[in-house]
Parts: sequence; structure tokens; C-alpha cells
Amino acid sequence: MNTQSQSTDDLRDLYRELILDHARSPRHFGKLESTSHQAEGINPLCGDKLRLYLKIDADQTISAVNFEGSGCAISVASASLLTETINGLSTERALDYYANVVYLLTGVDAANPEIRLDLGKLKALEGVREFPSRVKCATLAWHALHSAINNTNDTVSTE
Amino acid sequence: MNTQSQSTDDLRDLYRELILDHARSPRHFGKLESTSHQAEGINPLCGDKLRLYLKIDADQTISAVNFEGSGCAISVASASLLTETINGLSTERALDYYANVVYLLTGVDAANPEIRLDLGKLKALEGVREFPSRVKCATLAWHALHSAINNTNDTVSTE
Amino acid sequence: MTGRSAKKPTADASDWRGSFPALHQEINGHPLVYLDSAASSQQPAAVIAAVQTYQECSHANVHRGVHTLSHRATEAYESARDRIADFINASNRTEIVFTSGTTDSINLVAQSFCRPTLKPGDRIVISHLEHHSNIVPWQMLCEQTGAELVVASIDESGQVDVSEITDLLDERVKLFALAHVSNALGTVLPVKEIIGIAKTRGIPVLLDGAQAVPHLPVDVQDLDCDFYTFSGHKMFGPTGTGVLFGRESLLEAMPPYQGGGDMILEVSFEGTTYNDLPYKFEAGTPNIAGFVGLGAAVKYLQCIGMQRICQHEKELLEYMTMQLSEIQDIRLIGTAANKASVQSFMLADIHPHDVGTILDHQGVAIRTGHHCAMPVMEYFGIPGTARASLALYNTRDDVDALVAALHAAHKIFS
Amino acid sequence: MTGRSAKKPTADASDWRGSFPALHQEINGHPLVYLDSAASSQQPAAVIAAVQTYQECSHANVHRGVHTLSHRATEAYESARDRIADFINASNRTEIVFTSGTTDSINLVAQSFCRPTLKPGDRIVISHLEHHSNIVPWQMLCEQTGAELVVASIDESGQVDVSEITDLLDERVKLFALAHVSNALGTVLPVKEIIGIAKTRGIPVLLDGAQAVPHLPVDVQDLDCDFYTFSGHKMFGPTGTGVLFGRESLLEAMPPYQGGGDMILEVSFEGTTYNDLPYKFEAGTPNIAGFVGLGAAVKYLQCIGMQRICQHEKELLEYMTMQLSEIQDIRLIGTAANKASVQSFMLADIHPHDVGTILDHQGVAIRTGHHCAMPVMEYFGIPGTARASLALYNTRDDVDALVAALHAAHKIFS
Ligand SMILES: Cc1ncc(COP(=O)(O)O)c(C=O)c1O
Ligand SMILES: Cc1ncc(COP(=O)(O)O)c(C=O)c1O
Repeated sequence: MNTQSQSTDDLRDLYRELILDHARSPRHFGKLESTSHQAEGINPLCGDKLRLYLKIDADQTISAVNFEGSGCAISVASASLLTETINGLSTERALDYYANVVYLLTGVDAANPEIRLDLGKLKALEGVREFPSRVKCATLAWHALHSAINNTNDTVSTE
Repeated sequence: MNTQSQSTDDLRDLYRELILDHARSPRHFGKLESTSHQAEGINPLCGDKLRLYLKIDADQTISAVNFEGSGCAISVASASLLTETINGLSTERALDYYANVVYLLTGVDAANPEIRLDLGKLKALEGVREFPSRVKCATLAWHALHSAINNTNDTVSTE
Repeated sequence: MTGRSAKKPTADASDWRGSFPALHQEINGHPLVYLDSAASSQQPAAVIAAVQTYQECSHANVHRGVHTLSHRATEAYESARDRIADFINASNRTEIVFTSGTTDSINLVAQSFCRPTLKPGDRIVISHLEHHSNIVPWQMLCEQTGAELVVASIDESGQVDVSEITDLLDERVKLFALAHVSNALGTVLPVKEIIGIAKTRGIPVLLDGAQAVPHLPVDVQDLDCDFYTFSGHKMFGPTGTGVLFGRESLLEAMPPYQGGGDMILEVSFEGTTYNDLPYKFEAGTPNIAGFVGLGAAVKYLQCIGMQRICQHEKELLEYMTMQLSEIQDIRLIGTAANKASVQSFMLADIHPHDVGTILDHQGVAIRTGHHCAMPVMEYFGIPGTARASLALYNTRDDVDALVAALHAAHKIFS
Repeated sequence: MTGRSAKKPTADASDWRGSFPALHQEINGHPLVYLDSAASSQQPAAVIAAVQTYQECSHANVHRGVHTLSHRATEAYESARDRIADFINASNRTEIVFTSGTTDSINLVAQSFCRPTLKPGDRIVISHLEHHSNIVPWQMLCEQTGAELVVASIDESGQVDVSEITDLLDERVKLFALAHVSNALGTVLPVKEIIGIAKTRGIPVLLDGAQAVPHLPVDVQDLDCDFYTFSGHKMFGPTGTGVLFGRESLLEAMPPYQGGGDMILEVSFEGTTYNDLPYKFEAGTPNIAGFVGLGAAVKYLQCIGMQRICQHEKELLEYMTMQLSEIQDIRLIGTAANKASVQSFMLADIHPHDVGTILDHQGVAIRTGHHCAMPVMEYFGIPGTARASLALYNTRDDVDALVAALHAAHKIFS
């Protein structure tokens, strides 16, 4: 019974209220009409599939960001949190967030040299670290962001 | 030392004087010019390759038999003994010998109903039974005989 | 269903369960409840031991050696073939080709049986419920040859329509490739009836038996199919092993698939003579240890008897379906009348992946996602399902644990 | 040769020998002397245990599951890839494709790299000393495409001629496929030099490394080859495992070889998107347990160090060659200056098969026959050879037992 409730605690840590809220009501959801950059993220193993739309101005400011697609609570919430975070930022700063989220989730530095940001709400994702098989769900949108900004316009797969 | 000499005994039983003699000086060796039936036997795993030539008269008598090719002592001796045995016999009797030799070597009846013949010199092959990986060498020429008489003119493989 | 005979098989199953070391461990602080055998099954101790003993006492390369170990290895490998021929009632051991899995078996048929003669205008027919392994090889083949891939539809229950198939099977069709049991939905297809129809039109039929062989008695002569394919790792044997059963006359006429050692009689630069069946299709050193293990797995199954296993699983599947259907907001996917082993479902609007994680945290292993059957998911308009699949070692306790864990998932998301 | 450093490696080897359970048995009343590693090697206890533990604690299907066992299995399988990438110094793990063996790897390259673009007038070049697995796939390919197979000759020592090869490598050549080490003769080919020449002409090179990887340090970046193939069962790992290393840019451009699960991103009947490297080439459930074992084998080799193994075997091969050459009426086949592991020979006019039987009866396991290299046998005008092959676990005692057994054979036949 002890382990039972401990394990439920872990689960509550993964599915925090904030995550469930963003999963149920994703922000900036839907296709963006005038888009300058986009990328698709596929997690072939669980069927998550997101498309991220960015509008990047001449001065490298992200003036609009949306996503659409379907996925598990973790991937949708992570995408939703992403849109809230990066809207209005410079692409450079957005990539710093990308690197910080990947580091938070995997312990691997995606950027060099690393910059440590205060992740704010994004810290709600940290429960995912205890669930290695779900890390790819949480990073999916972020990898798509990286790909969109670098204009590879590619499909990113997190297998 | 006991096992050593026992194992040498087994080997002497396999490589009997008669076998070594036929291996060194195979009888009826060489291509037969006017042949009515022939077949090839291949043991792909050790490179034995024999071709058997038969002259079968209208009354089904085997009036000539030769073989050529190369192989280990067991397969060459067995082929040589075959030619000595079946020369002048009816094809039916030759097939009886085929069945008896296969039975001697494998314990499996190749004919139905079985006929038991006195195998004479062919009994020298019985030491092969103790060497399962060599049984196919000893049966190779006999399978070729079976194939030649049945006019399949095929390559027989003993894998 | 909970009637007279329900007790006995369940008792048997807990005995059988004892033979599977992997089932006796804790996962996340809970006893493992393994409901993912459709993806890959666990191995009885007898299989694990057979592989180990083989490696410790009998290993050498097969077919090509005079020394004792080579002879032992060859005997062990070839006797697995005899056992498998017997298990599926092939008329001859030469009809049993060893491959690396169902996928390899199907690709072999596509490339070696179909590709040399297929041309534009020809058709390959499959169904809408196939595993990707019985779709993609045919798509690739059609791209290579200009032939057309035609797909027989399914209904809401997850069953094919025999009269539609009857209409599809015209003279343009060069092969009909069909699952015996669907991995995503559990549907048992009316393969005997379909083969009967195909026969009258001279159309060869390949059955993908990956999900059938571990659960049902399979008799290829009774089915009268031309090709039958399955995987060792789904029938309690090792990964990296598979079988292609092929009718001898068809295999005989096919060119080899891969070139290499063992599949030849003679090699010279002027020309090469291929070996006899089944060796013509077994190029290179085979998975000797794997097939020794598969032979042991088949022996294990034969000792229990497929009829008994089938009966036990049938009752357990009915129990599971009933228990699941009582859960609030559950939607069962795959509701054909004749099913085996598998139940797919959606729980409320919780993504299957989340369901899987929550169950895993309670020790319950199920599979979630598209199950390599994306067209099925597309048909039902869902990204994937949660799928619980049974094998001989599962019991009602496993089902009860599944149901309890699903209630917990419901609670977290509400 | 019997000088200063001869003692130490021999002492090491008897320690290493202790790790191989199969070597500690009696055959026909004699301690086993295993001199057939070129056909297939024995496994250290660590490999046998890794496979067993995997089956007992970690098995499930890979890549597709959220539950704990599936995650464990995926980690175990993928970490074998990392280890192998490191072992042969690939620049990226995506360049390591898991196959069922060298034969499978070579067929993959023939069908997927060459077949789509090969046409009449094009050429594939191989050498006269190739294993059938590096001949027949090219013969089949040439038959399918109308291209021509060209064979570089060998000399009496069993070595290729670099200047002849230089002449052969013209613009018609679409691939040069060559053994790194010959299995029949033991010749180590001057592959680096040859690759250098091929590079300047833009001709891709495939190396068949089946006999190199267990004996020499192999560095694919240093070799600068485009494809490198080898088998697990010859390097102390399980049967049914193999590796294809391919340069990323080439693999990237190749269509998939087999269709099925895991090699796709998305499947629909309108069209299918293939997965990233290396998964594009790994259709179907892989040999998970096998690659877990192969990972353990590589770890075992890395702990000892390939340089040390190479040195030990080099000295032992020199010792064996010297001892053999002193036997009356022996003819050594394969006498190149640079050799590894293997010595083929003929004893008087005794057929190799008879030699093999007599040796086996004294516990000495060697291989006899054509060693899947019939053109080599044809070149030397012999039906086959007796072949003794060494691995890290062999010692001078093994060589001495071989020599004593050969004397006995001589006696029986004289
Ligand atoms: C040089 C060489 N190439 C290829 C092969 C084929 O390897 P496998 O049978 O493992 O596919 C072998 C061994 O049999 C070999 O020695
Ligand atoms: C119905 C069906 N067909 C084919 C396959 C492919 O089998 P494998 O991955 O063993 O090649 C599977 C399992 O994954 C399956 O369930």
C-alpha cells in the first residue's frame, strides 16, 4: 500500500494540474494563416503528431506561434506551454528555452555554451524526467521549434 | 589412454583395409562412353561430387557401370564397391541393394516391402554408422544409382 | 461464460504461469501484470534453458562440418524444423523455411514469388486491417513493378466482408495476402472460407499468422493456404526467428531471395547452382540458437496442447471484454464475433499513451498507439488505442488488476 | 617468434579460455580442442548470461511501448548499437544497421544501394577469394540488372594484386566488394591501399569484415570504406545477428530494403513515409536478445582490447604455421605475408573430410571442405581443404593437439 501511494504520487507529479489544464485546453491551438516558418513533429511510437507554425519578423522576433495536431497529455501540454513561452521572444531566446527544456528533461545540453533560464511554468514538465519513456513526448514540440527556426521545414521524429 | 585406443579402434573400423583399398584404387573408375543412364551426386558440404554411368539393356540388365569424380575415402570406396556389386544385375536387384545399403547405414528402410540381402563386401561400410556426419558420404553413390535407374538424370544432393 | 468449465483452465493457467521467469518480478513496486503478448511474448524456462545449454554444449556452425559440435548443432537446428513442420501440419519439412520473422517471410514472398512476374495491371489484394508488415512490402513491390495494391474494407466491428472479397478476387489478382488474426483488433478472419473462394479462381493466398499461431491450432493443410508466415518471439520463442511455410510446388519454382552460403550447391564465376528446399531460401549462417529455442517453445506448446490454450484464452478474453465493458466511458475497438487474445479500447478522452503510463505505474503492461496498423486507426478516426493482449499464462487476476488500474487512470484525469 | 613476448599472451589466453563454457567439455573422450572459430565462435559466459538475464527480466518488444519492460528492452537493444558504433569507430550511431548476418548485410547493399540504378554496361568488382556470401548476391544482382561481375585474380599465396585492381577500377565500376580477411586462406587484404585508389576514382567500396572483426582492430573511419559488414556469431556473439555499417550520406539516399513495422513513420494506402536512419533498414521486430548478447560480446572484447587479441593470435598463428609445416607430406594453402587466424592445408593425399573425421575422433574440431569459397578451391585445383582457425581463446596446447592428431591421421592412411 505504501508503494501504491508512492507510485500515485509520482503520477500526480507527472500529471500536475497545470499539465492537465494545458492538455485539455491547449493555448494557441489551430492553424496559423500567415506563417513564415513551420515544422512537424512526429512521435511514431505513440502516434503524437504536431505541426508548429511561427511568424518570424524581419528583426527575428517571433510575433505569432500556433500549433495543431494530436497527442498525449504530455506532448500537447508541452506544446501549449511552448507557445505561451516563446510568443514575442527573439528566435535566439526561443532557442535558449529549447536548450533549457531539453536539459531539464534529459540532462543533455542541446546548446553550447549553455545558458540557464528561469523556466517558470515550464518547470511543470520536470515530473516527466521520472518517466523515461515519456520524455520524447515532452520534447517533441521543442524539437519541432528548433527545426522550424532553423528553417529545415522538416518532419522531426523523436524515435 | 584407454579411451584413446578405443577411439582409434573405431577409426580402424571406419577405415578398414577394404575401404582404404577401394578409396586408393577405385574400380570401374572413369567415364563410360556408351551410357544409357547417368546421374550426379553432390555432397555440397564436403565437396564430394560423383557421376555414375550405367548401361542398362533392354531386358533391364545393368551391363556396364562406371563412375568418376572426387570425394573422400568413404564416398569413393562406397561408389567403387557399388560398381562391383551391381554390375550384371537387374535394375530391380540393384535397387534392392540400394535399399539394403541405406538401411545398413541409416536404419531407415528405403524400400517397401524390404528385402534383406547378404551384403558381402558391402558390409565393410557398416563402420560408418558410428560416424553420423559421414553417413551421407557413404550413401551418395547409392542415391545417384537410384536416381539414374529412375531416369531422373538429376543432380542428387545429400545435404 | 463463468459457467462449468471456467475454473479448470484458469487453474491450469496459473500452473503454466509458473514456467515463465519474467512474470515473477515487480515493476514499479507492483507484481508484473503482462498484457502485451501480442507485441512479444515471454519465454518459458525451458526455452531459456534450451538456448543456454545449446550455447554451452553444442554450438558450432551448421551443415558444413564433420566435427561433433557441428553435427550436434545441425541436428538441433534441423530437428526444430521437423517439430515446426509437425506443429502446423506441413506435408513436408522442405516446406518450412526459416526466416528472421514474419516481416522477413512476407518480404521474401513479395520479392521472390511475386516480383519476377508481376506487371502493370496485375493486382495484389490485402485487407484494411493488416499490420504494416503485410502492407509496406506490397506497396514497395507495386512501386517496383507497376502493379496495383487493392484493399478489402472492414466494418465497424473490425471484420472483413467475404462478399466484397469475392468480388475483388478476379483474374488480375496475383496474390491475396491476409491476416489470420488481426493484431490491433483481435479479429479472427474467416480465412478458410476466403481461401476456398480464392482457390476456385486459382489465386494464391498468403496468411499472416503472427497473431494466430500462439493462440489457435493451425493446420496449413486444412487451411489449404499457399503461404503461411509467423514469428518466434510471439509464440514464446526467441526474437530473430520466423517461419515461412510455402507449398512445395511454389517454393520449388521461386528464385532464391538472398544469395550467400548454404543456399548453393555449386558456385563458380560461370554460374551457380542453387540448393534444394528449404536451403535455397536460407542464405548465410542461420539463427541456430534461436531456432533451437523455437523448437523448445513449440515442444512446450505441444505438451499443453493448442486446443486447451485456445479454450483457456477464449474464456479469459470473454471475461476481460465483459469486465472492460463495464468501465465508465470506455469504448471498445474491435468487436467482431470471432476474436482471439486482443482487446483494444479508448478510455474517456484520455490519450492511450497516458493510459499506458498510468497502468505501467501500477505494474500493468499494455501496449498503446497504432500497433503498426495505422490504416485501422485511420478507419476508426483515432490516433491509437490502448490494447490488452492475452497469452496462455494470463489469468483472471491479471484482468482484475487491469480493470483496477484503469479506474485509477480515470480518477487522475477527472 | 618464440621470443620475448610469446609467453605473456599465451598465459592471457588461458585466462580468457576460462570464460568460455563450451571449451570445457570432452568430445569423443578427449578434451575439446576447438579450431573452427572461422565458421562460428564460442561465447563467453558473460554473453550467455546477458541473453538469459535479458529474457528473464527485460524482454518486451522494442521502440513501441510505454511500459517498463519495453523501455528496458529498447535501452538494452539501442545501447548495443552505441557500443558497436564505438567499437568500429563509426562517426554516428545512425550508420549502424542491425541485420541478421554478413550475408543479409551484403544482400541489403546489393538490392538497396545497387539495384535501383544498375544497368547493362555497369560493373561490380569482387576478388577471386570471396566467400559465397560476397559472390552470389552480386551474381543475382547482375542477372537482375544486366550488369557485369568482374573478378580480380589472386596469386599462389592467396593475395590479390593491387596493380591489377587499379586497372580494373574504371568508370564502369559501381561498387567494389572485397573481403577484409579471407575465410578460406586467412589472407589479410591491403584494403586501405585499395580503398585509397577507389576513392580517387569515386568508386564506393564494401568490405566483408566477417573474418576481420574478431581478430583485428577495425576502424571504419580510418579505413574510409563506404560499407562494412560483419556477423555476431563469428565474434563471440549470438547467431542471427549482423551489422551493416554504411556511410550516412549513402544510407540516407538508399530506398529501404524490406518493408514492415518499425521502418516507417506513417503508413497509409495513399503512401508511406519511411523512418529515419538506421530504422529505415530495420523492418520488423529485430533480434533483440541477440543484439543484447552481441553488445555483451563487444564489451568483452573491449575489456581485453583488440590490439592484445591481435598480437596473441598473430604469434599463435606463426607457431601453428611453423608446426604444421614440419609435418610430412603437408601442403599449406594460403601463404600470404599478411594473414590472420586461419591456416588451410592438405595432408598427403588424404581427403580433407577424412582428416576432419580422424581429428574429431581425437577431440580436435576443424572445418573441412570448400569453406563456402569454391572459386578458391577451383583456383588451387582441390576439392577442399582442412582448415584450422584460431580465436582469442586458443593456445599452443591446442596447436600441439592438432599436430599430434594429424600424425595419427597420417598413420591410419599409410
Ligand atoms: C569472409 C566471410 N564472409 C561472409 C560470411 C558469411 O557470414 P554469415 O554466414 O554469418 O552471414 C562468412 C562466414 O560464413 C565469411 O567468413
Ligand atoms: C499480425 C502481425 N503481422 C506481422 C507482424 C510482424 O512480425 P515481426 O515484427 O515479428 O516481423 C506482427 C507483429 O508485430 C503482427 O502482429
